[in-house]
Amino acid sequence: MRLPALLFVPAAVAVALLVLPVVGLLSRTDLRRLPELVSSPAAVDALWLSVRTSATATGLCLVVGVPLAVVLARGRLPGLRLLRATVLLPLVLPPVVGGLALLYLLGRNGFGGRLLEAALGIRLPFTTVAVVLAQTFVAMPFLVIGLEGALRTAGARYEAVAATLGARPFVVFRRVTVPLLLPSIGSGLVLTFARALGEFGATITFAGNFPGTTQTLPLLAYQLAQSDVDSSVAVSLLLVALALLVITLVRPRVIEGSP
Amino acid sequence: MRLPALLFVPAAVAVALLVLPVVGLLSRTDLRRLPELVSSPAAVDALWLSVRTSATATGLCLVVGVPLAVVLARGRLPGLRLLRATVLLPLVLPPVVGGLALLYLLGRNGFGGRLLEAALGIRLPFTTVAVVLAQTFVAMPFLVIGLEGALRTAGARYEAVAATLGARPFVVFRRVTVPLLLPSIGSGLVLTFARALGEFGATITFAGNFPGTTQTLPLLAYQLAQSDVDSSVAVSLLLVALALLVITLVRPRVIEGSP
Amino acid sequence: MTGLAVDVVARRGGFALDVRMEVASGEVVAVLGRNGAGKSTLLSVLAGLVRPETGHIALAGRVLTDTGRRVHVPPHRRGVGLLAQDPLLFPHLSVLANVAFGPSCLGASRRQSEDAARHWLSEVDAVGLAGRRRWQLSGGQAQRVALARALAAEPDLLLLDEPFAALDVDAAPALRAMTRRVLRGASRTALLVTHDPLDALVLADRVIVLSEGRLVEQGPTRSVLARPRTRFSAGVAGLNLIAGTAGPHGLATPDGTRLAGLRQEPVTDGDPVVGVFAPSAVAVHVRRPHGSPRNVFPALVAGLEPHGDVIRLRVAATPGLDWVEGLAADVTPAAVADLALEPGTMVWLAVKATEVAVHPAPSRA
Amino acid sequence: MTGLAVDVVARRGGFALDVRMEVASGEVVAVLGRNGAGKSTLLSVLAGLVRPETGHIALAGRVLTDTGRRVHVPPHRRGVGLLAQDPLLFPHLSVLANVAFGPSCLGASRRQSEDAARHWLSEVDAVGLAGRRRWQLSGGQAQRVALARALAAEPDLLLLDEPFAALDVDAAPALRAMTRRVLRGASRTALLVTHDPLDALVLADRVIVLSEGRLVEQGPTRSVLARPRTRFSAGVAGLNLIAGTAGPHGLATPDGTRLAGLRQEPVTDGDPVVGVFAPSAVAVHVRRPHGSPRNVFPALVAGLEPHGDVIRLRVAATPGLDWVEGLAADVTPAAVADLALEPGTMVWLAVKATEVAVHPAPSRA
Amino acid sequence: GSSPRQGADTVTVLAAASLTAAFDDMKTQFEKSHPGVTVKITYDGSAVLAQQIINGASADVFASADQATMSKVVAAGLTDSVPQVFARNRLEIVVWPTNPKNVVRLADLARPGVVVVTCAESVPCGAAIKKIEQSSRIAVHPVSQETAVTGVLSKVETGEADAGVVYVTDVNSAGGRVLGIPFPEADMAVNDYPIAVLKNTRRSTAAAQFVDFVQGVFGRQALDRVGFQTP
Ligand SMILES: Nc1ncnc2c1ncn2[C@@H]1O[C@H](COP(=O)(O)OP(=O)(O)OP(=O)(O)O)[C@@H](O)[C@H]1O
Ligand SMILES: Nc1ncnc2c1ncn2[C@@H]1O[C@H](COP(=O)(O)OP(=O)(O)OP(=O)(O)O)[C@@H](O)[C@H]1O
Ligand SMILES: [Mg+2]
Ligand SMILES: [Mg+2]
Repeated sequence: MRLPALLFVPAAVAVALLVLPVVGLLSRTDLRRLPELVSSPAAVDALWLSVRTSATATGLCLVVGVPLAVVLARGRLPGLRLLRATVLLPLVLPPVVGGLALLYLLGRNGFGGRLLEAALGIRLPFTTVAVVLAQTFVAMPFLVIGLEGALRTAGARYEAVAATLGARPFVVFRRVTVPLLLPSIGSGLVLTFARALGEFGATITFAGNFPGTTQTLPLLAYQLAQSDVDSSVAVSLLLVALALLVITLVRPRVIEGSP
Repeated sequence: MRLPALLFVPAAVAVALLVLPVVGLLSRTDLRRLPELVSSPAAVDALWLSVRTSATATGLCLVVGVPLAVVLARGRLPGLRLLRATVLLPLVLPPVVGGLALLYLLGRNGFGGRLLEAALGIRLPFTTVAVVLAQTFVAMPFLVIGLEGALRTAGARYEAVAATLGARPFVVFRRVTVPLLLPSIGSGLVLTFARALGEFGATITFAGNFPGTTQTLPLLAYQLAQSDVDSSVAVSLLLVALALLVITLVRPRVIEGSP
Repeated sequence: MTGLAVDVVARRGGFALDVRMEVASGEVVAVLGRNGAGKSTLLSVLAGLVRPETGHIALAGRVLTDTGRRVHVPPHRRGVGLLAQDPLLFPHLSVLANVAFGPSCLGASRRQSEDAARHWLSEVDAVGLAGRRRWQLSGGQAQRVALARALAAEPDLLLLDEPFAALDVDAAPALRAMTRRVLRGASRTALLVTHDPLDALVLADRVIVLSEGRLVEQGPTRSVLARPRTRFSAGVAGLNLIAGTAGPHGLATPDGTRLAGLRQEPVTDGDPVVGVFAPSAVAVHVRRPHGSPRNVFPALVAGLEPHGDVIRLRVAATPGLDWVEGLAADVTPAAVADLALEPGTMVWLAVKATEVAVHPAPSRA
Repeated sequence: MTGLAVDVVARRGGFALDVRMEVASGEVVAVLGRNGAGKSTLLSVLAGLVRPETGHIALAGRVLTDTGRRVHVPPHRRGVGLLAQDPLLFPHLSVLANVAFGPSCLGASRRQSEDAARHWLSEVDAVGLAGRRRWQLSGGQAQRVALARALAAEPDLLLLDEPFAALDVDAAPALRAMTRRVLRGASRTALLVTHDPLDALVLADRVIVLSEGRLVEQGPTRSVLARPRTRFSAGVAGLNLIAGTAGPHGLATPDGTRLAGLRQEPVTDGDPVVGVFAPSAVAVHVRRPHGSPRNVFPALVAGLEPHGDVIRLRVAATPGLDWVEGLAADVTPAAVADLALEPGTMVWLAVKATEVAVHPAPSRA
Repeated sequence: GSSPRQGADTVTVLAAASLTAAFDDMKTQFEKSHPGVTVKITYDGSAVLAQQIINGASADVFASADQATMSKVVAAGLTDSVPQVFARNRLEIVVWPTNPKNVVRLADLARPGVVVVTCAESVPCGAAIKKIEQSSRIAVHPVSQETAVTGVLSKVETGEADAGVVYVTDVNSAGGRVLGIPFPEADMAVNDYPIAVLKNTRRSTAAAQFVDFVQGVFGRQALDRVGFQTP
């Protein structure tokens, strides 16, 4: 397919808008100090914590988000339309308020928190689990909305064929719906992981900023910004590098499909 | 299509994860004070500013993002793979650092800023335009990535048919690519608008926080959170209501398509 | 009864399907009808993909659909296999895995299903394609694989929607023979949508004809094709058919023209009847003939097509004689040259009364 | 020359298309070949959708592709229209808008294009569908609309890939006649992929036969079908064909069997030749006959199909006589009953030497 | 679940962000003089930290940047000792190191052409400047009301703003990237930093020891070094 030449102008504007600021950032950063800033124990701890929590949150989103997307796209329940809107809640809630919401639910005085403490003796806020929950909460819509759209566009024709071949609904889901969805799941997971990795507001509110336990890379970057903008930027660049690494490693394999 | 019963369990968990915190939030809010909190002049100003800037940013994303997505999905340029990764930059950059990047580029001492000031006498930081730019920067990937995926899944078969019927590339784009993409554009715009509406870190860093000019609703919510958590939550709920309103108004019409 | 019993009304947009029929166990029924007559819709209803508005479907004693009792057995538990008009091979699976899909859903091991798949692929002469993906197949190759996939699932009731449409002249007879063997061998109940009378003759015990969503004709294949009651089935059989009401000499067309013919079954004057005659029984003249043939009427040549050793001529109506539209006459190539026949030529068609068989018409046509 | 000149090599995965051909302006060429022979690939290359590896395409004096000079005119500026095997109607447009798409791309006003669309829809007898969307159409209805859309774009070169495949018996002759009128009327150059010899006979001046990506036979339609040089075109024509080398009595098959026949053209002994004979010239016996026919060989009955008034019998090879595979013989229904012929029966086929026409074989077959 | 306390000898301290440099210093020294005890400090805005305490963050010591925030924690009944003021902070004008607009007094901030940023009223440094504006009758017109001191600093550092108003300690922690200019009106709004041991702490001894340490000689020195006044 030939692309209209006219398309390249706005596309170039878009690329400029996305890339130039990062160039600006790099131009003002002392790249020689970077390795030193980035290899501090705090940075390494935060990096490792970020990777673990974001990966867990992404996994959690996958496990519960894919079924939710299928239900939203294919289900015939009353109130589905309302449900569809609620998926967007974490998206529009400022992350800090999202964290507050989690705190109100699962905090010491929240009904969920009281229940958990009474039943299992567990307190979630300000733990690593809380970080994962906060990340899951803010990142889930990114997976669900994209998948739901893809499911709608794809239509249910292949699923119908599978059913006429004798496949139970779960077999259809596992052997037809999910494989056909793989490219969308791939790009959805990239968005989800990136969002979880960059998550700040909800985490600091719900999980606090405790080095080693809840201080993820963005929180560290924030804290460093109070005293040392350079190391803050350095840490952020580490985050960017990490995300790009994960994405280029994961993406091509998942997205490869029919031409 | 019948859905496997097993799917409803994780889907329900997902819904709980998304909805319960908001229930928690509502349960702790004094709903009687809500109208009063929400109708303060500051809240109304911030609301109006948020709507204007987010809508503008979304429009900007549409104008430059759709072409970019098409180029990424259909173009055959060298370095396309790298380009595809750069689209993700704003996603992984902590928003505060993204704001810093914009400041380094377009601020008084950035090369872009100096250029603008010398050529047009324009200064961007602390203006409403800066808010729009910050929102566009962080929200664009949400449109581009989803669209690119949709374009890949859809394939180029209809575009080839249009070409054999004599349609120029731009006509193909306007009359085939875009209309077929409408459902994805719809859901992409919803995500983009929501992200722009909730944008905080980049805005405060690049545009500052001045009532009426750059103080959007999330900034107000954050500022209020320092002193008066209740009004902060109230303002956030206003944000949520606004977003849900836009979404339920816009979404069904755009997404309606073939069954 | 142990076969298939159907009595349904289904709606798709403005289109309504209203069919009542029975198929004996092991019987193969050809479904004929114009484009848009509702053939694919009928199959979708039987497969459980479209829910009828009201009605009842039973297969081998099992109720599959009963809108009155709100029964709707889902597609995967119906034992009904469907080969749709569009092959719809799974794009994420190889050809082999596509065909193995059905057997593995029946609980076969991976190895067993792949063996079964290889068997069916060899039946459709496509073993060489086993490792390919959908987009690496030609149209006809995809069609064969889809046929193999439908057969491999071994359903109780097999629904085939134009299974041989995209196949080449070498493959079509072979696959037709294979399908016949499979259907006969397992004495499997099947419905076969087709536009080719050969499919019906070779494969089907019985033929049903749909028109505008209704069943307008049915009967044993040979008798429907030999004594069609609707213009459509006459067309499939390659015969001419004229509808009218019974009169003392034969039949009268709606515009009052009298057509002489021989009654084949007792009918009362005024009953709706059809007159059927072969294209070879029609003589073509460029001037009005005055001879023994009792039925002579004017027409315009619409088209000429080779038909075996003869040329089949199709005519259009002259004003006021609408029922002439679409009649066929077989003439020799020499006659075409002699008479200088070409589209637009005005001709006179003559048919002997003894060649026109008059049958009672079906209630709806 | 002002027509189409093609000399290309194109690759698709492991498949290679290697075709050199010329089509005169206004000529209609039927493209025949087995499933997977490369027919659709050839059309895609001509339409500019697949870039050939090397080669050259010129239409009406314009160079469309020249890999040597890196010329590749994009599809929309080729003036080449393609009706693909899959109708691919735009799902976001109504039927009318689908058909109006081409005219509006040519610069017609909205009103003009819709008028043109309505005209073409009426030509394919689908005006009633104008307001529908793709998913509200039956398979055959979609096929008609796609044909109308392709015709409405009025390309210089029209490529039709099995345009009449899904059509009912009423519609196919009418649309064939309409297509003929359009192609003849505008004297438009066209390539028509088909599996139906009738299409070739009615519409095409010339026939080309592809096999494994190569052009193996070409010539005027009637002579190719009357004197096929490949088994495939013999199959399309409904004739039997046996390949071998020329000998004094006729030809010798690869396994050494001698087959008596009459040379139609001068050939040298040892040259590759083909022997062609009609199924009606084959006599079938259950015991070895001792009579005048010089060519007698054993075979197994593979299938029986009605063919007009006779039954066409297809045979499988007995061990050691591979070339017998797939030969056809026409017998009367009475003979089938008398001889108790059914799949698996061992028979003797007898053909008189005077019935076997020996032609030089094409270089590749 | 895992808790931020990792060993039996960990004291978890929640401290206002402006205390970062001083408390980091103290942590090292305290751990040296109290072998076996680890101090973990989380820095953030006082309001955020108070919010966390009220919602169940398990911590031992809270050091706030203002009295109002501490009183919320007291009101929630979560303190174990009476909060004690251990440091004071005052505002300073902050400018680009070369001071291009030549700002020397508070009144210069009201000059047209000087781009000023301050804190929003809802954060302590903003409340303080508001108080000063009212009593000195000098009206500053900021282009942005930052929600954190860091916002003000980064805008001055990047040259986006000509001047800002922040705490002395913030100027010091920014090192040479900005220049601090003291002004007399700052006396009208001095900020008190209270510290308290929190309730439910299972290590009240170590916590109390840390609070004492902050108020002791070394603590005073450390606070003094970064610009705090000590009572
Ligand atoms: N969703 C729909 N909305 C409205 N009309 C529909 C819809 N789906 C199908 N139809 C109409 O229903 C009729 C029956 O369609 P169906 O596909 O069953 O025809 P068919 O007999 O299979 O024809 P063909 O031989 O062309 O495949 C057609 O006239 C079609 O236009
Ligand atoms: N992407 C691909 N990769 C590998 N092989 C391919 C690919 N596309 C097509 N082929 C093969 O190329 C050959 C030619 O395909 P083509 O579609 O041209 O056949 P065709 O003559 O149109 O057949 P049909 O009559 O079945 O439509 C086929 O054997 C097909 O399997
Ligand atoms: Mg159909
Ligand atoms: Mg093809």
